Amino acid sequence: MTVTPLLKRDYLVKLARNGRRVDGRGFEEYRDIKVETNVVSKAEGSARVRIGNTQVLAGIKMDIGEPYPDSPDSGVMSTAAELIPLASPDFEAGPPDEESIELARVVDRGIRESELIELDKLCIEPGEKVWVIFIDIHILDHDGNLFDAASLASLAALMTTRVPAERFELGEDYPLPLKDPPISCTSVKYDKVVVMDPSLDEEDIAEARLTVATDKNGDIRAMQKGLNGSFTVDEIKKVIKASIDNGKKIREQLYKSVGK
Amino acid sequence: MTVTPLLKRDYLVKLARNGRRVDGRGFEEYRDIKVETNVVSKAEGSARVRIGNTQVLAGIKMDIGEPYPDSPDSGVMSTAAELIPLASPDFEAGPPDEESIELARVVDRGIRESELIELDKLCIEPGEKVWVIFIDIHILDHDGNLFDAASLASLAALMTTRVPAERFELGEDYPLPLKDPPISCTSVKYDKVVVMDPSLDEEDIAEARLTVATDKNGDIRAMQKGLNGSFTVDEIKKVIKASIDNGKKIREQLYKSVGK
Amino acid sequence: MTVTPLLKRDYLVKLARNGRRVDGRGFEEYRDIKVETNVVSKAEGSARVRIGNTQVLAGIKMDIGEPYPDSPDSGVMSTAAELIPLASPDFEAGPPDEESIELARVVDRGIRESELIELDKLCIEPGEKVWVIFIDIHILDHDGNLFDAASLASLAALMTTRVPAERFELGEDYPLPLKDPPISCTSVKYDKVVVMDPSLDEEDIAEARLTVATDKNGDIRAMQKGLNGSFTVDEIKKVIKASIDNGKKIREQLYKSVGK
Amino acid sequence: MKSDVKLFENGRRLDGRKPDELRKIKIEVGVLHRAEGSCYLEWGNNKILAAVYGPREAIPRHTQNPLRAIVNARYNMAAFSVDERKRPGPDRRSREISKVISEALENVILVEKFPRATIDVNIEVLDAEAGTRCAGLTAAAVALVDAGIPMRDIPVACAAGKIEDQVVLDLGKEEDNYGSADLPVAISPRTNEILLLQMDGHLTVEEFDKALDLAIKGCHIVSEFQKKAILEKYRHIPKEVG
Amino acid sequence: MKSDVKLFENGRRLDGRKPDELRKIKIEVGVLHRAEGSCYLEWGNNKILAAVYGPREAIPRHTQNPLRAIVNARYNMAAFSVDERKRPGPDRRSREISKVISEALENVILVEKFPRATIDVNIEVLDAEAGTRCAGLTAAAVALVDAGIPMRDIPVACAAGKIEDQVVLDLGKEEDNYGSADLPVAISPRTNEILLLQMDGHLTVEEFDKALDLAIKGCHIVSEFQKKAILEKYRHIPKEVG
Amino acid sequence: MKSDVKLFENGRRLDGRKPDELRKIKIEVGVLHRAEGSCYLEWGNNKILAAVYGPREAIPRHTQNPLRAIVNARYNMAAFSVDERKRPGPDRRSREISKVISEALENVILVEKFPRATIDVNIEVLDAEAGTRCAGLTAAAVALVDAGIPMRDIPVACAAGKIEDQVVLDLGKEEDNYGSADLPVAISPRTNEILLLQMDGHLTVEEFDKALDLAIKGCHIVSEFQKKAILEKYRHIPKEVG
Repeated sequence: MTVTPLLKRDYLVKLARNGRRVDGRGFEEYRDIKVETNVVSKAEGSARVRIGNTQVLAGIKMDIGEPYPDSPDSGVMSTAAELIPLASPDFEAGPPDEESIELARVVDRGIRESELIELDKLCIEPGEKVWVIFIDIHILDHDGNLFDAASLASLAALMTTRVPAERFELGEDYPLPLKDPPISCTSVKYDKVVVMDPSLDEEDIAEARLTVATDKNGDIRAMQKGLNGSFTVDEIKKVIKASIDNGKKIREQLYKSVGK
Repeated sequence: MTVTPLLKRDYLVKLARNGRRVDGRGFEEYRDIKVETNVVSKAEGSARVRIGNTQVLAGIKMDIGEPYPDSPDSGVMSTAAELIPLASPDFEAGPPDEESIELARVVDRGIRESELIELDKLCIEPGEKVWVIFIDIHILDHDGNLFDAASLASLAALMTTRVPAERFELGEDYPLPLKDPPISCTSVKYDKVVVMDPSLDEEDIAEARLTVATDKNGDIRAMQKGLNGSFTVDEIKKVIKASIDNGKKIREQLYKSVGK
Repeated sequence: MTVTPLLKRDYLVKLARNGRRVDGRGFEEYRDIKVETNVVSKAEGSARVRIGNTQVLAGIKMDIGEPYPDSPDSGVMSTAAELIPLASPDFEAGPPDEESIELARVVDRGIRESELIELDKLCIEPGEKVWVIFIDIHILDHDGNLFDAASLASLAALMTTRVPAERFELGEDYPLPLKDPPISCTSVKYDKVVVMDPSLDEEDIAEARLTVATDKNGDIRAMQKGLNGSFTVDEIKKVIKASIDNGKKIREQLYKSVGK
Repeated sequence: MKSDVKLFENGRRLDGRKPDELRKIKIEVGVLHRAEGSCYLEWGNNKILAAVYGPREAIPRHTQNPLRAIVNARYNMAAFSVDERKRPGPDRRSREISKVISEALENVILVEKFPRATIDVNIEVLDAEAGTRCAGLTAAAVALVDAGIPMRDIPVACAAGKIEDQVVLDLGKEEDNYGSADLPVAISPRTNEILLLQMDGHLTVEEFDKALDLAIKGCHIVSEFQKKAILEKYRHIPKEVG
Repeated sequence: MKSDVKLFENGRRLDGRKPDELRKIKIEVGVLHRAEGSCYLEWGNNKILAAVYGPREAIPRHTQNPLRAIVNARYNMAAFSVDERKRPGPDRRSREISKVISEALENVILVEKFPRATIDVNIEVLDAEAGTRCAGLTAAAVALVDAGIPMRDIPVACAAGKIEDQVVLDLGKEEDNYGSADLPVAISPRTNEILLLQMDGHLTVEEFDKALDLAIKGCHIVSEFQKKAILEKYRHIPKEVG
Repeated sequence: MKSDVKLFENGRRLDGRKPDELRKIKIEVGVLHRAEGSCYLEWGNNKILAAVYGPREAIPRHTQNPLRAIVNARYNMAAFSVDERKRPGPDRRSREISKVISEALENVILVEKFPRATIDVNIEVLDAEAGTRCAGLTAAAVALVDAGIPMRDIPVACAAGKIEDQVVLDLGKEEDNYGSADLPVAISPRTNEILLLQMDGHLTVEEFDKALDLAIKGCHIVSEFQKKAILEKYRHIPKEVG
């Protein structure tokens, strides 16, 4: 770590001890969120999400393929994230690194484990042909909190996806069958303070990270702790509560954006 | 750039201003071209081409495979070029780099876009089985102008290729169905002079490169400009004219070499 | 080479000139060998072999797949070895390097060329379905002579493998059909001395290596010379003789370990 | 390259354009927060985002040129930008396009001002529909201006082509699939020097001359869009600053 | 995540365990000759081998941190450790697990003592049956002690989960496949600080609280196995030495 | 390794050769312009091109040996050199062959004269038909002489094998496919020291002794071809120079 991050750290910590964040937000307050859908004509569904200056584009493509042997009646989903060098001076071209793998897997599990997509309705011929859903996450501008932006963009893209049945001569296109979406909220901890929706400056000095995905009932559907710092049990419980609260607001905005 | 190339550049530029090239050729004059065919027994067709000291070997292998979904009645072709370390102290082992990819793609487009191979005659069972043609280009000795040598070797190899029908129990072997071949001619520009068939010394100081493939009617079938220099419109027109002229001579020699 | 290996070399050479090895063994004497079988529950067969401090684990997995086109009635086998960083401070994670490729190929040939596995009995539907055998060699602790340890672990694992017919609804499980196993013995040469079963210290200074696989009749089934030193014809003949002698003892121990 | 599709009728093309008419173009400058320069461009249904980082030290060191900066353009198609999903990562086509765009940009950038440096130009194709290499280079040039990279000129690209024996400007999707030639061209608009030129298909020499002329005219039209977008951005700045 | 399998009956689980009962655990220390520290661990049917090398100079140099050591855990599954053969080499799952284990271990190792160094922790899963990441981290911690790496505490991991509305400790194979939530947790047992936490499935907040509490209790039980195994090894040393 | 093919009849092999007879060999020296040394070799239907570059500085630096040169032989098969097209690039077989050839050549090259250097030996198999590793090593040795690399001796390779209980020299294609043992050997012809030796198949100790003896005899015959080709080249030089 060079001198600049250390100075940045001192400054942010000093602010935090006075109960403040560098951009004036409360500890549990999100930056402005914008969700635009149907932004890519070639995709079956797409959405661009902005959280503050962070921008993520998710696109959904569908194809017909074989089911997995252990679930012959279910559609297949696959999630990929690219930390393309467009989005940050620190991202390099090349195969996915640990960071983008963790990002894709956390988004993937958030969708998969919550059974958001009704994969059992995406079977065409049992054991032979099922719908395959590709979720591709393109980071456009990285100013912190990629987990939530990527997750939200994926949800909005899925919620506006139409199954391209016509292209494959399988009748009319129809909306992708979905259940209720789990909303991911991410917090980071530095110097004993826990803040939600970290900006890049805050991520740079973060010691520990916690992402909590909750559903409309306030139940927990996925969690992921990251970084080499630790959380106390109380901190985790507090983060869960704040994630449920923010999750509700974000869910409302998401529904509005996709016209539901 | 070290000193030697700068000295070389000064020398070649001085010659050029006096209307001369280092090996005494005229600006639009090719080095000696030699074409040998059937040089590899295991290949369905093969040719070794020498342009001056440059040597390229192209070999054709054929197999049976599936057609592309969007052209179920057509055979498939694929072109690969390897800048193997045998041919130059500057080539390294490893996956294809930008240079060999551009080389393979320019040769491939010259063949594909001119519709040289009558791919529609290479269908065995529509949508199921078609002939697959692999063009593999092996650079053996690199003394400049790989584009033309690789293209010419590929043409000569294709023109002597016999479809191995017997091996697949599909009747007797027969010549690959071909139309008229387009001939590639490459020029480079340095210090306002444009020369054809650049030697390696000339390529080392070249600012811009232009490859033009023309057919027997003198029509243009493919072009590729390379390097970070520029051409004027007039220079391009002049290069096209010279490419048509040289293309005619090379075409005659090619026909003779393959016994037509 | 740094100073330490040179000192080590001097010391080992001095010992050798007095007819001795650093651990007190005779030139043709093996370290203690231990063979444990059925050490992994998920594998169809498995064995852990120790030669002195060297430890290798081999596991066998079986699946159903397609035969090779040129042997439609035969099962398929495939051998892979990983020099995982667990086993030595000098092994690095990553794709197999030259050393692990040579190791896997020598073990593979020892099994394949001796026709140990009766592949013709592993056909399910000619040209369509055959048993596929994966031999995976995991080096756990590297203290020299990986070739013999890997080969012996693979043999013991194969000899305790049961074909998982039940899992594929093809009747009851049964032992893998095998012929007599060839035993690999490895020698190295340094300073005109040839020693068998080299320890890591001896390998570090070895000039040449010779592996000889022999069968129960004392016939030779595979050989591999390695490293940049040379052998005389007489040395090779002597190594073969010693390999046959040691091979007999190791074969007996192997049979006992697998309960035959 | 052939079909029964009627690409040209009564002097109009499938989408109603005249032979020398461009598709609709929209350019926005400075659309990204992190990048030092950026541009969002829509050209017909193409949607392109370009971002510039640098000049900064080239790493690893052995890639440095002690006399000048390297221009490292990276053309990349999003997996969802095409009809059939594209596998992420560079393929042979995108690597070739990256190469010819890098070479064209290097021509106008004052690379000798930044020895040992790299100037990274990222071109992301978000939605693709014929002509992405021209659109990508055009967007990249604007992003370079936005990043303050010194250039001799603002390069610009446009294609001409041939459909049913008619030389036309700026091929659309169907025209690209069923037309008989495509000629993407990039120029330095001040001098009309050719920086990028590729041709696939079949053109007589006369047709080529006509197509090249048309492509250059198209470049000049696109160049005006570039300049307007750049001015637009900097017109607003005084308001904000002062 | 659903099936007709009856996972819980009469207060007992499929394998006869009570809700808060661990599978059988066996730990051996110092089982490898070359490694600087090593551990062999059986946990149910899981068989794990962990080996530590370092601290040693990180190579290549640009990976070095001038202020502290890097902890480089590598979780790897043997090809034969699972029902269907796994292709050798890291996949996305194993790379994610390697990352979260590295981060958890970094928390307790006194990394600031070894600037520019790397501490390599190799975790080989030889036989896999639910809970390998917890078993791997637990074995790695013991191998670190055996290698003499200075640590603030000996970290330890254990999972809780939910089967048929019942929160239970340490999911077995069937429970992992057909249960409704899995919560692997690693802690620093002296302080109960959470070093690793992941959750898949569906838990109410109350269930989560109960599961987290149970997992931490499990960690403390496993921690005792770790300490006993370490003491066992060093108890024998005096005999041998003196 | 077994079939109904009759490989040996009336003292003659399928292609009419006697048991101790080599296939036809043709060697040309200095056939490439760029390479520092080169050799074209035909051996039966095998066609091999070998080229040598170096000694030159080994890059990257960490591959350098401060005490001697590295010999880096690269055996490569052209995609079209075999019946079924081979995918370009090294496979496991070619990497193993590259290794054993590198080791054999390193034995005779005076590597200690060129610390920190690499000597690159490229072996391209253009047409393959049994025995390419022996042919490749033999061609590489001639290319090394042509490049002026100082060597203790000119190494040479030849195989013996067994077909239908008969030990024979230099297996041809059918013999390689259906014979029962193959024994490629490389020697230093001055001393008969064995530099490369591999064996696949089934030989009694007596058969092995006979086969090794035969292979060494074959090596000496091939060695004469090498020397003649080298002399041939240098015989012409005085004419050209003076």
